[in-house]
Amino acid sequence: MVNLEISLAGVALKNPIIPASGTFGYGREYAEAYDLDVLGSFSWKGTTAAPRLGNPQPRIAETPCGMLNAVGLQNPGMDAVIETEVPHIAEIFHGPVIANVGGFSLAEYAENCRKLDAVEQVAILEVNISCPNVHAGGKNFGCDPKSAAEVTRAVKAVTNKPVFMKLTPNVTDITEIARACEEAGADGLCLINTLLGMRIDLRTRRPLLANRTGGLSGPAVFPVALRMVWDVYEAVKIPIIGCGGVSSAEDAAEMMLAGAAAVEVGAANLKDPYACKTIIERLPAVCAQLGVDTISELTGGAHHG
Amino acid sequence: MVNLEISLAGVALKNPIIPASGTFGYGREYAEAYDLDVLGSFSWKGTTAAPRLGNPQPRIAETPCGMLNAVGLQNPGMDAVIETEVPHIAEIFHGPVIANVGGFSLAEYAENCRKLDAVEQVAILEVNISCPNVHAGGKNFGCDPKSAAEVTRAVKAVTNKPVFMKLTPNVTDITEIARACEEAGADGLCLINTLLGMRIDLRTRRPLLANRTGGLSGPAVFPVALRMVWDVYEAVKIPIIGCGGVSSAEDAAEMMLAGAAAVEVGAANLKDPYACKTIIERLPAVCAQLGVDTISELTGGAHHG
Amino acid sequence: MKKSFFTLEHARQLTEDTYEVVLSGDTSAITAPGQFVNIELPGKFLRRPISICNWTQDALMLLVKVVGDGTRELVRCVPGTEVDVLSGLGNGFDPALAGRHPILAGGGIGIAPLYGLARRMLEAGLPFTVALGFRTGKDAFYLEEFAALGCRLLIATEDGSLGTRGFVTDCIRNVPECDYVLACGPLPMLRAVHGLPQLTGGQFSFEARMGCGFGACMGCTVPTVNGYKRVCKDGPILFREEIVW
Amino acid sequence: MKKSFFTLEHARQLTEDTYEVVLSGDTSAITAPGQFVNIELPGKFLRRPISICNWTQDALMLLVKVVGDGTRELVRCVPGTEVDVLSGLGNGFDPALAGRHPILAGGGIGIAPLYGLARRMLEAGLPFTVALGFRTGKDAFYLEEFAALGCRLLIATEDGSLGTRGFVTDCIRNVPECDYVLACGPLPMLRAVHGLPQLTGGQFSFEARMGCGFGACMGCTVPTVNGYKRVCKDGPILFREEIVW
Ligand SMILES: Cc1cc2nc3c(=O)[nH]c(=O)nc-3n(C[C@H](O)[C@H](O)[C@H](O)COP(=O)(O)OP(=O)(O)OC[C@H]3O[C@@H](n4cnc5c(N)ncnc54)[C@H](O)[C@@H]3O)c2cc1C
Ligand SMILES: Cc1cc2nc3c(=O)[nH]c(=O)nc-3n(C[C@H](O)[C@H](O)[C@H](O)COP(=O)(O)OP(=O)(O)OC[C@H]3O[C@@H](n4cnc5c(N)ncnc54)[C@H](O)[C@@H]3O)c2cc1C
Ligand SMILES: Cc1cc2nc3c(=O)[nH]c(=O)nc-3n(C[C@H](O)[C@H](O)[C@H](O)COP(=O)(O)O)c2cc1C
Ligand SMILES: Cc1cc2nc3c(=O)[nH]c(=O)nc-3n(C[C@H](O)[C@H](O)[C@H](O)COP(=O)(O)O)c2cc1C
Ligand code: FES
Ligand code: FES
Repeated sequence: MVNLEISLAGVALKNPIIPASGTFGYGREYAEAYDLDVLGSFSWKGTTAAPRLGNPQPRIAETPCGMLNAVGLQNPGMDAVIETEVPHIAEIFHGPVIANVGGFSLAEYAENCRKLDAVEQVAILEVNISCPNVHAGGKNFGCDPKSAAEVTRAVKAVTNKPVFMKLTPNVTDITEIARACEEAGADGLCLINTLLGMRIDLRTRRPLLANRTGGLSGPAVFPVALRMVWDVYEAVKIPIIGCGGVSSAEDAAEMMLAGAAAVEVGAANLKDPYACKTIIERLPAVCAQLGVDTISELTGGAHHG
Repeated sequence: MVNLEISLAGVALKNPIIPASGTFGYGREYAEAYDLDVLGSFSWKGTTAAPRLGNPQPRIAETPCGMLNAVGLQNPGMDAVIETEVPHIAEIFHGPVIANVGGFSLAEYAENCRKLDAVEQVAILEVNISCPNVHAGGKNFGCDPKSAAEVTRAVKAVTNKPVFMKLTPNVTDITEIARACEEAGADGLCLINTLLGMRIDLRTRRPLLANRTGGLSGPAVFPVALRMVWDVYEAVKIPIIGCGGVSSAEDAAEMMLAGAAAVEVGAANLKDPYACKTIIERLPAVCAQLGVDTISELTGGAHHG
Repeated sequence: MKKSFFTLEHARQLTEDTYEVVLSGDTSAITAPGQFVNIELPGKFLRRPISICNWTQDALMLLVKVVGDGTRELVRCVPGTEVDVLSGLGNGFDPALAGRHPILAGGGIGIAPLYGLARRMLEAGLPFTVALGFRTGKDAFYLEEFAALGCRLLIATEDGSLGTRGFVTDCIRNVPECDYVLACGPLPMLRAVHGLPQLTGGQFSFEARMGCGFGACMGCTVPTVNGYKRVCKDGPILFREEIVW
Repeated sequence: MKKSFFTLEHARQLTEDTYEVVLSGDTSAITAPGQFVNIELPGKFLRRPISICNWTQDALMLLVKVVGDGTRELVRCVPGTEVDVLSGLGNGFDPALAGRHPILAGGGIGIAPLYGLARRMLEAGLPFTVALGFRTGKDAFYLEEFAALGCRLLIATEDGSLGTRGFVTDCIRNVPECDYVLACGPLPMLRAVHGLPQLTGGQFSFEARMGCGFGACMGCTVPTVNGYKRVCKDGPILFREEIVW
């Protein structure tokens, strides 16, 4: 028997597989397909203080081995989520939930996290300082170590829950941002969010996405994500949730060997709603092949060679 | 009849398709497959002052819709190239050649470019400040606007040939680097070089590449390259050679609509040695579909909508 | 929603770019005409959404217009090819709300879901007229299949080479007693139909670029009078009153 | 080098993980045993290099060991599948330089190119011995094919379940008059064979991860006594004297 349990900044998960924010809504649609209790956790859709309608259509484009999205953080707003979604989640998932939190100012991030501090099911706050699809006038908080640290501190000040900062890959040196978050008190990191990309429609000669650019995700980005997880693992001591292009149990194992304590699966869920379930079912066999009986041993395994 | 001719900083090319540096050697192997004179130009393998053996094996890994390489600028050195390869190129290709120039210091870049100034076949210098696979102690010149400008100035001072700076995508803001090169006198830009990535071998639990990381290229990176070409087109006035993931005539047209005056094709040549020839043959049909009879009209076409 | 493998039985060419594709497999997740399936194709990351034209207990019929690589590959599949399909997606038409003189209005490939809808309405004993629009007579397809239903069938082509010269809207105008529409087709057609003053209500089938097709990604949402709706889950059928252009 | 389509004729299972794959097509670019082909597989970006086991004017025979997705897909292809192949890559063995008592030494899947080599040497009237090594008797394949050539055939298995207990090197040692080797197999085997003091020369076939397979990318270069060489173009066969471990 392979032991799939892991611990993420003190939060015990029955296995390391977590559907990534924005690809799993608040769990409703997948609960129609399978019993969510097989999951280690899930990260809900990035939620902001006010409800957001998101960007105009089209928001989705296909790319080789991947996709672009420019959803633009469409969500019903934090109060509605706490009132309506949280009680519903209680019915469909009984493990610890990761709350992905969006924001446009330090104050908004702090206020969102403060509200979540009292929500029992939410075990981890995942603070998204990396969404490429919202225009807050200027760069992302995640593109600059100082801003990233400021958000971290603002959030840590208002919550007792572990805070994971979600980083963008669209930077020259992700380890610099990672270290800034660690020093500011982050309990963990999640990386990567999407790579900025675009497509042009040859017929109309216009950008395919109404928002012009979108976030690239899916298998295409896996080698980039893996490299960043490796680099950040060497740079910080706090746990990392590895994310980006994972679509099989083998990919998840590779991500853990690079340094991830847990693994988020995003775009793969959209192509195959059963992706996470299938990965979890295959994990014991992959661990056996790799000769480990406790999956957490994989974390960082490729660094000590 | 569609007119495929383009002009690149005053250099006339019979068509916009250029095999990318490092995927075409010095033309020898492809000349065995087809008549290179169908090409607009070709960019030879990144050449440094001293001969370089490159990195240890393995240097190549596969990724979803792409590949990683960590060749590490293996090349016979500038003098040997000028003595041996240039005369041979004269036999197999009669158009203007793009000389891709590597370097580890301002002095080396300048010296390499000075030597090439007298080489008649070389019409354009493509200065690679973006190779992710060489360790010059610290960051790439291409990761910092000041260093990028310094290299540009050093090179411009010693040559009368048009200088194109080849940029790395592994930066927070590529337009900043692009503008710095333009202000320092660059005649054009080439982007993108490869994205930094890695893979781990599950069996050995070690990085697959001996160099650990490698450069990601191929269709997977196309949306990232396209976005950067678009952004840089808005930021500068000098011509752009678009590069990254192009593998069809449609991709080339999309790259031109984003702002590229010419298009380099890299990894696609490795998968299909006839890739560039095939793309060139298909270009007239694609132009006809798009309703243009002069291909250069496509450049930046998606910006004016 | 059900994820299962279907076997391609045949792909039959109907016009220059349009094919009938028949797949066999478990259709138990399909509950209403106007729903769609989302099909995985080798080498494509995203699935391709295609309306259900008709279905039986163990077969699925689609009409596919080749517009790009994915649709081209689908119609080129040889019989026996296994295809991964998410079936029973979307809300579907509700014929029970279709009033007394409904017209089924389709344009181009948009006629696909109307065929299954017409068959279900016949079975339910509901009255209706069918109006189909094509660019030219050469682009028309499925006329015999619709004719064989025995319902009233009107046809319009833009060049007049078949039926009325003009658009589907012209057909509808020619049936003044018709007050309700069940429509599917290109956006300009939907919009024109939506604007017809004679209509008191209608159901309109929309398209959108989709990430998932089952409501999870918010990739396909459009504004409606009742807030944003997901074309894939809350649609693809929207009611006339709620549509925002 | 030639790029052309081959048609898969059959894939026959030989052991748990090893298959014989026969392709028909234009083999005119193949000039020597020990060359390889580079095969495109759907959904894989890089081609897969596979040694030419044997060839006729219009057919190509490969021995393929399934080690990952690409090789798995190749052996699963149904007869009639069209495969995009770059053929006639690499230098190949040169039997003319093989001395008076050459031995063809293969380990595991590395025996593949030796079969074609043996046939060419027979045709040329050159004398030789064949020594094949496998892990166990269960892993052995192509014994009958080699035996049918009528040449002297030695076999070693690590567990002694077939032939000599031990390695190919043990077979070679048992043939003291042998002074030259034509070898293909895993790296440790090549290295052990290379070190045998009885040998005065040899040709060794190497593997490397390849970007192109035709000499353009410098992905596969290895150091030799004569400078860096491309396994794909200057190899895969290297001479004993030039090899650097
Ligand atoms: C609910 C719904 C029902 C549909 N029913 C049918 C049908 O019955 N018959 C039919 O032929 N077509 C139908 N379509 C359109 C069909 O989905 C597209 O033509 C198809 O996805 C194009 O794929 P491609 O690879 O050939 O083209 P490409 O242009 O290469 O596709 C690239 C990407 O864009 C998406 N895309 C392109 N065009 C459309 C479009 N019009 N709508 C949504 N996504 C698009 C593709 O799904 C893919 O992700 C329907 C679309 C929707 C949303
Ligand atoms: C000159 C040469 C001749 C060969 N001849 C044969 C043969 O006759 N029969 C046979 O079964 N195998 C042969 N191989 C090995 C064969 O190429 C690999 O087993 C195969 O590429 C693995 O592909 P995969 O998708 O199954 O495995 P994966 O591990 O999924 O492949 C991933 C990537 O690694 C590369 N790769 C993996 N293993 C090797 C390897 N050992 N050598 C080179 N690249 C590798 C693949 O080409 C691909 O790019 C030869 C290799 C070379 C270089
Ligand atoms: C449609 C879509 C919506 C997303 N929305 C969010 C979001 O709201 N918040 C967030 O932090 N990340 C969001 N992401 C990013 C993913 O959580 C993940 O970081 C990224 O897609 C890379 O993983 P993948 O390659 O497995 O998809 C979204 C991704 C997709 C595809
Ligand atoms: C094997 C290989 C070697 C390369 N060597 C060089 C080089 O020497 N100099 C350089 O500027 N770029 C080099 N590149 C980068 C390519 O020129 C190109 O910028 C990149 O691969 C993106 O294009 P692609 O996706 O079409 O391959 C190399 C790429 C590959 C795949
Ligand atoms: S396509 Fe994902 S919600 Fe509709
Ligand atoms: S694989 Fe490209 S040079 Fe050998």
